[in-house]
Amino acid sequence: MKKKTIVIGVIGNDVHAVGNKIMYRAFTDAGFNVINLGVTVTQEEFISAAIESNADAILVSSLYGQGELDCRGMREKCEEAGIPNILLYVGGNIVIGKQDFEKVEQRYHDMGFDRAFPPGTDPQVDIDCLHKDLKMDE
Amino acid sequence: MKKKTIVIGVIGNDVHAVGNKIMYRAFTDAGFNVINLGVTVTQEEFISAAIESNADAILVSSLYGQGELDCRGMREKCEEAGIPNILLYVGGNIVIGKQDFEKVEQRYHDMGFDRAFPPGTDPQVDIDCLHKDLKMDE
Amino acid sequence: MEIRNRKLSDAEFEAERKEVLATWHTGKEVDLDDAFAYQKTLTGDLRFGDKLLAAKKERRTLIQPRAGVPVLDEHIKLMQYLEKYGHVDLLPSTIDSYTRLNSYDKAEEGLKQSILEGRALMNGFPAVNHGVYKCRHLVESVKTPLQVRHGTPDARLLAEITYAAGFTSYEGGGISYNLPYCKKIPLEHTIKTWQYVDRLTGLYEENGISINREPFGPLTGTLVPPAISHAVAVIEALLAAEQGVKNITVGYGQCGNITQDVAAILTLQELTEDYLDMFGFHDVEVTTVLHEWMGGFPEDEAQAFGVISLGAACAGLSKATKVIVKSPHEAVGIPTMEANAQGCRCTKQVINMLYEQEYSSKDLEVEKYMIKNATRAILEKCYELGDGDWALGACRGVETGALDVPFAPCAANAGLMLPARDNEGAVRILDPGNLPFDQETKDFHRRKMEERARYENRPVHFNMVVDDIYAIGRGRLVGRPGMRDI
Amino acid sequence: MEIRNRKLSDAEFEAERKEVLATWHTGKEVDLDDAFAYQKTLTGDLRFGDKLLAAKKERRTLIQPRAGVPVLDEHIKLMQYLEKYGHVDLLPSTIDSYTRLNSYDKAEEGLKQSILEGRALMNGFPAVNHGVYKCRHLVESVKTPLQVRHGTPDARLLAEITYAAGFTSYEGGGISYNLPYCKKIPLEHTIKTWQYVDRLTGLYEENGISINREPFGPLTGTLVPPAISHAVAVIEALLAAEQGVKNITVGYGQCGNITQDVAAILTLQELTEDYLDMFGFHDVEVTTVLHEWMGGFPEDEAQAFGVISLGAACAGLSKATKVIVKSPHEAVGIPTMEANAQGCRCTKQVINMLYEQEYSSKDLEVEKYMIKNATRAILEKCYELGDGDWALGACRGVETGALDVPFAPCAANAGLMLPARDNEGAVRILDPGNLPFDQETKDFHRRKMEERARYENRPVHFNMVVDDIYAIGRGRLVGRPGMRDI
Ligand code: B12
Ligand code: B12
Repeated sequence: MKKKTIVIGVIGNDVHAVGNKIMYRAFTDAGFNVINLGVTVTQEEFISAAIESNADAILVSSLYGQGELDCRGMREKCEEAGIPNILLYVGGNIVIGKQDFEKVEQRYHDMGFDRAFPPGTDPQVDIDCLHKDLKMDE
Repeated sequence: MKKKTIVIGVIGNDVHAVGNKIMYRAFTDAGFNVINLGVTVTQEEFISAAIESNADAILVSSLYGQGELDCRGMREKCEEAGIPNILLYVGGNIVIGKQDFEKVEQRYHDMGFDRAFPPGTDPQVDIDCLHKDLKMDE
Repeated sequence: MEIRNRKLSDAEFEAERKEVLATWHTGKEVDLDDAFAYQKTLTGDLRFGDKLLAAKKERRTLIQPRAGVPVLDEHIKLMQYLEKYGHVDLLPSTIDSYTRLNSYDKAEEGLKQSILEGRALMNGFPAVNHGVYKCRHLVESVKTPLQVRHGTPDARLLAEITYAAGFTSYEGGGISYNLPYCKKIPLEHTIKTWQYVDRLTGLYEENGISINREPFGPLTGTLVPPAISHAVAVIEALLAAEQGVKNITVGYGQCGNITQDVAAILTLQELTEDYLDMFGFHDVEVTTVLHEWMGGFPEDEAQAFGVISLGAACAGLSKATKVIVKSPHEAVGIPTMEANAQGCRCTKQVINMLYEQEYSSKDLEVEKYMIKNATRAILEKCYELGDGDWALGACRGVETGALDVPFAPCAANAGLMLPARDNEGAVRILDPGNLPFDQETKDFHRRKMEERARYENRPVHFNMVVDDIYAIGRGRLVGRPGMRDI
Repeated sequence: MEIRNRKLSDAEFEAERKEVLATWHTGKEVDLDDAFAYQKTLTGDLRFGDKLLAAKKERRTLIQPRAGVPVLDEHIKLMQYLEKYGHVDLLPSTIDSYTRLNSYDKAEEGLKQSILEGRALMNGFPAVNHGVYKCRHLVESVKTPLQVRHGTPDARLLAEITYAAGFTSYEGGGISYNLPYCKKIPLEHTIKTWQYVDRLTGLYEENGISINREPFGPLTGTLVPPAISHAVAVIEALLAAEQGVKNITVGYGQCGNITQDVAAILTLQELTEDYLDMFGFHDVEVTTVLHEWMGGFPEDEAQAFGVISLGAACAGLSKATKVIVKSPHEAVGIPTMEANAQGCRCTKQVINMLYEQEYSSKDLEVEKYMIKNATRAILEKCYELGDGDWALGACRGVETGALDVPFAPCAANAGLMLPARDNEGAVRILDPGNLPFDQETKDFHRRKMEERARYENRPVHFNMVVDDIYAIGRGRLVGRPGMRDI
């Protein structure tokens, strides 16, 4: 099976680097081809990296709480850039404060994200979801 | 002014002695004539002590949670014993668990207690109430 | 009553047993052979004592809450919740206060009322009223060993029933469940009823079934200096061993000064082992328990978590074999199962984070020395007063105030000594009363109290005691003059 | 860019100042004479530095939360709530992440959106956008001194505005607000902008107004060995002093091993004073701050309280001058004001209960010695690399990995060294990279790691690091192989 390619990074003015470094390792260990853009990544940088690498998915991290502002319009930008159906995940501490996660998830779905993950999600969970969504085990 | 007499003690099978010892000291220091029955006091013991000493008030402590069971019928017993109007206070941890105190207070009022006090009430508060209810400052 | 520390003969025990089992109708459900057979089905991690010994070996601290509600199904729910969400290692069943004073009829009524009103009206689980079979149902509903936790001067029937039901540990003792827990019962009497409990435990032991016994360490939970609770623990361990008990957990309630608390747990283990050895009990296994702060708690839950954590830290740093956990509801009332589990998780986090760490304070040796000296002084005096008999000695010790528990409600207790904190927050003796201390010990305590008095610019006085009683509830350790909340 | 550690001349400063004030329209609101006059109305306990010095004298630990919301009225409400229900001694105003990267236009938009949607969409208080007068309104709404807490590589305008508004303390520094807080900004650049902030502080100082400065101690908050954060703290203190700063608080983030944490606070105070003295700054007042655990937290609030309490305990035992408080919401999101105040009350309870207590571990001296040795090694190497210039030395040190911050996002950081916990949970160096340690230090760390490897029966390896990063969030200190939650 061909290696799947994913783009990861931390969006906006967010500098939380630890989770990103660990995700890079976990996904690499799990057999993905990982393009890691590190921290403070713009929507545009995510999208160009995905196009350049012909990626199967973009995994956006947002830890610092301003993710909602930073992620608005990302799906539309993907459409404009010609990758309308690319798999879009978001995870971390993606809103300000302790909120009911179902509502948070809904907000991100409405923004066009395929999945949103609650704080502290174990990389294994992300990997399982990728396997499912990218039909890797079929 | 004549010294007011109060009866204090811990009702039922309750052995919490520390608050009782401190109350004895606080009320004595505050100028009351205090009859201290100590712990594990029955309703009957409270009432006979009050009659014997011609007391102005009975202060029932209950800490261990079973106060509701132990205090039922106390006002009626006072009536039967011929001290129907004696001032009846109850304080301590007078119900099982953390409950809305307004409801707890109501339950004790319904049982005929003039006042019920929430956990950890400072003796100064009790003293102030006694002054008011026994019209000591008039 | 003539009390002596000697093993009950089979005949004595049998005679007494008949009476005991007749005191409430569920006594009929106890059959010893059936009980032994049932207990033998419980092995390994289902046995309290085994789990403790394994933990001791690994220098791990197990956690155990207090918890008990009247209605059986609710109690089972509570136990299962604590297993699942409290991550507890050991389970309790805290007995209600009517049962504790053998008012089984009142307990029956309370149980009925609780079912009727759909809310708990009693402060614990009336195991005697439930009887052997219902208690077995409880035992079978959990995967964690259960201990009876109570405060019962005469706990003979309760022991018969719960042992037969598969409980593998039993708290209490003739002194520690008298002085803090009743008003007028003579000490001879409770020591005697507890000889029965210990003999029963010994009988199980002789039949290959080890049941853990735990003297109640904290006593009144209020400024009890370690030497006093240690002396009680050692005597109760000796009395239990005499009746054939082989697995004993001695306890201590956190006082608040870390060095003193760590020293207390370390010396408690040492002293108990020393004395057991000295009196020929070479095969008794000793473990320790630290109780998180047993005095008045702060009402605020966040502050309560702070107190809980410091208690957990002392347990973790001293490598106590287990820690009895408090909940953030402590000041207000019996905790909900959620609050109870919160106390457990907070404790577990702290214990885990300190598992790898040791406390090696330079002052530890001084503190240990002082505790050992003072404990030995009390023990020796009691032994002497008892003409070489620990049971008699305990009675005479208490009577004369050689063994004196502060703030105890019991008339038997002399109540002559007064404790208070020193300037570092350690619990010292403000007034020794009749405690049989040597000059060195007396001077030490006096010096410590004077240090505080100088600092606070007030005389050594009972006011310090009152302030100290309120202090932790108001957000600090030492009750300084004029203190406000937090 | 040529960076040198020398005091900015008035002319340089003036020229730069014009540019700075022009970067956002609220810059116009700053008038230095008016600012001095305003600051002079704030005296005694309204001044951050004075309150710290008083606490240091009494060996008391002050408590301070992090907190900031975008909308002014909400922010004032938050501050007043923390005063009243958090019993805080010092107030923060945590700045949002757009302002931190000087995106004032984005901050304006976020502020607007937050008002529109009636909920905070930014993670802090955009002080620049609010401007001088609105910030003065904030200052006047509370009785507690305020500090700007942020993470801003170029914090010049923010300083101008908040100083003029009556803030009396300012967090950050050219290294500590670069490496953990940005990706591509060169270190020379941030050191330069922070020289400006320090010069501004010095100017206030010369006009009789003392503003406290606090280098950010915890850096990435993730397994940072004390020697590394200490080296940064000392260099930033020296750079600040050069510009005329006179009141400095150096910081450290709790690592989890009590002995190491206490040793870290003690040596931080000593080393900073030593170096300031050595370089001729005899009149700079140094205080310390311990940050409660800065890495990944457990999601469960009860467990979080345990972590918070242990942090508070280290602050209390080491007599740090202040402690920065975490909340039980830490793992999930910015705390509500209620959760924030809970963290404060829990912390205060622990701090108070330890006020009277000292930590005098026998291992403390070893730990202090190792920290001091390692810190000095890094400092000496930087000084040498900078040919006797601390600013240049810091840049070259970071470039070569002589000063290397683990897990830092910044490209300037070498990222060659790897930290991990030893078998007692202290943070050690697993791979020193280019850290300029002598053989003794290297051997010490290596030995410690091998001890752990033996115990865990696995090689010294990056897996340990990953396990350690997760450990506290999962209920323990050391990341053992195969660990489960709690
Ligand atoms: C360490 C830390 C810092 C360090 C970061 C150092 C660095 N450069 O990396 C420092 C101290 C510098 C810092 C700064 C700030 N922080 Co911070 N920080 C943390 C903390 C304590 C731990 C983060 C961490 O490293 N965790 C360990 C790693 C392994 O886990 P992780 O990051 O969660 O990532 C894992 C999972 O979430 C998941 N995951 C992550 N992304 C994605 C994406 C996808 C698609 C999927 C499937 C999974 C996934 O997999 C990762 C690996 O297991 C968290 C709180 C917490 N979690 O306990 C706060 C936290 C993230 N920080 C926060 C804030 C607000 C800030 C600041 C604004 C300062 C402030 N107000 O206090 C600044 C922001 C600066 C900026 N511009 O970004 C908030 C965010 C609030 C919110 N969302 O409501 C948090 C939650 C703390 C809080 N409760 O207030 N922080
Ligand atoms: C110390 C203590 C003990 C000691 C008591 C030693 C002794 N003999 O005195 C020991 C360890 C033996 C003990 C035993 C038990 N305890 Co207890 N104990 C406490 C504790 C921690 C402190 C009590 C105390 O001394 N406070 C200090 C004194 C100064 O304050 P105070 O007693 O509250 O009294 C003051 C005020 O309340 C007020 N006040 C008191 N009475 C009155 C009356 C009036 C009219 C007024 C106006 C004011 C007033 O003035 C007093 C002086 O300031 C409390 C919890 C807490 N408060 O933190 C639990 C607590 C009272 N105990 C409790 C329980 C359940 C028990 C046990 C059943 C064991 C168990 N299940 O864990 C047994 C009961 C034994 C029995 N038969 O009574 C519960 C009661 C639960 C409830 N009401 O829902 C509490 C609240 C703990 C809890 N949250 O579970 N306990």
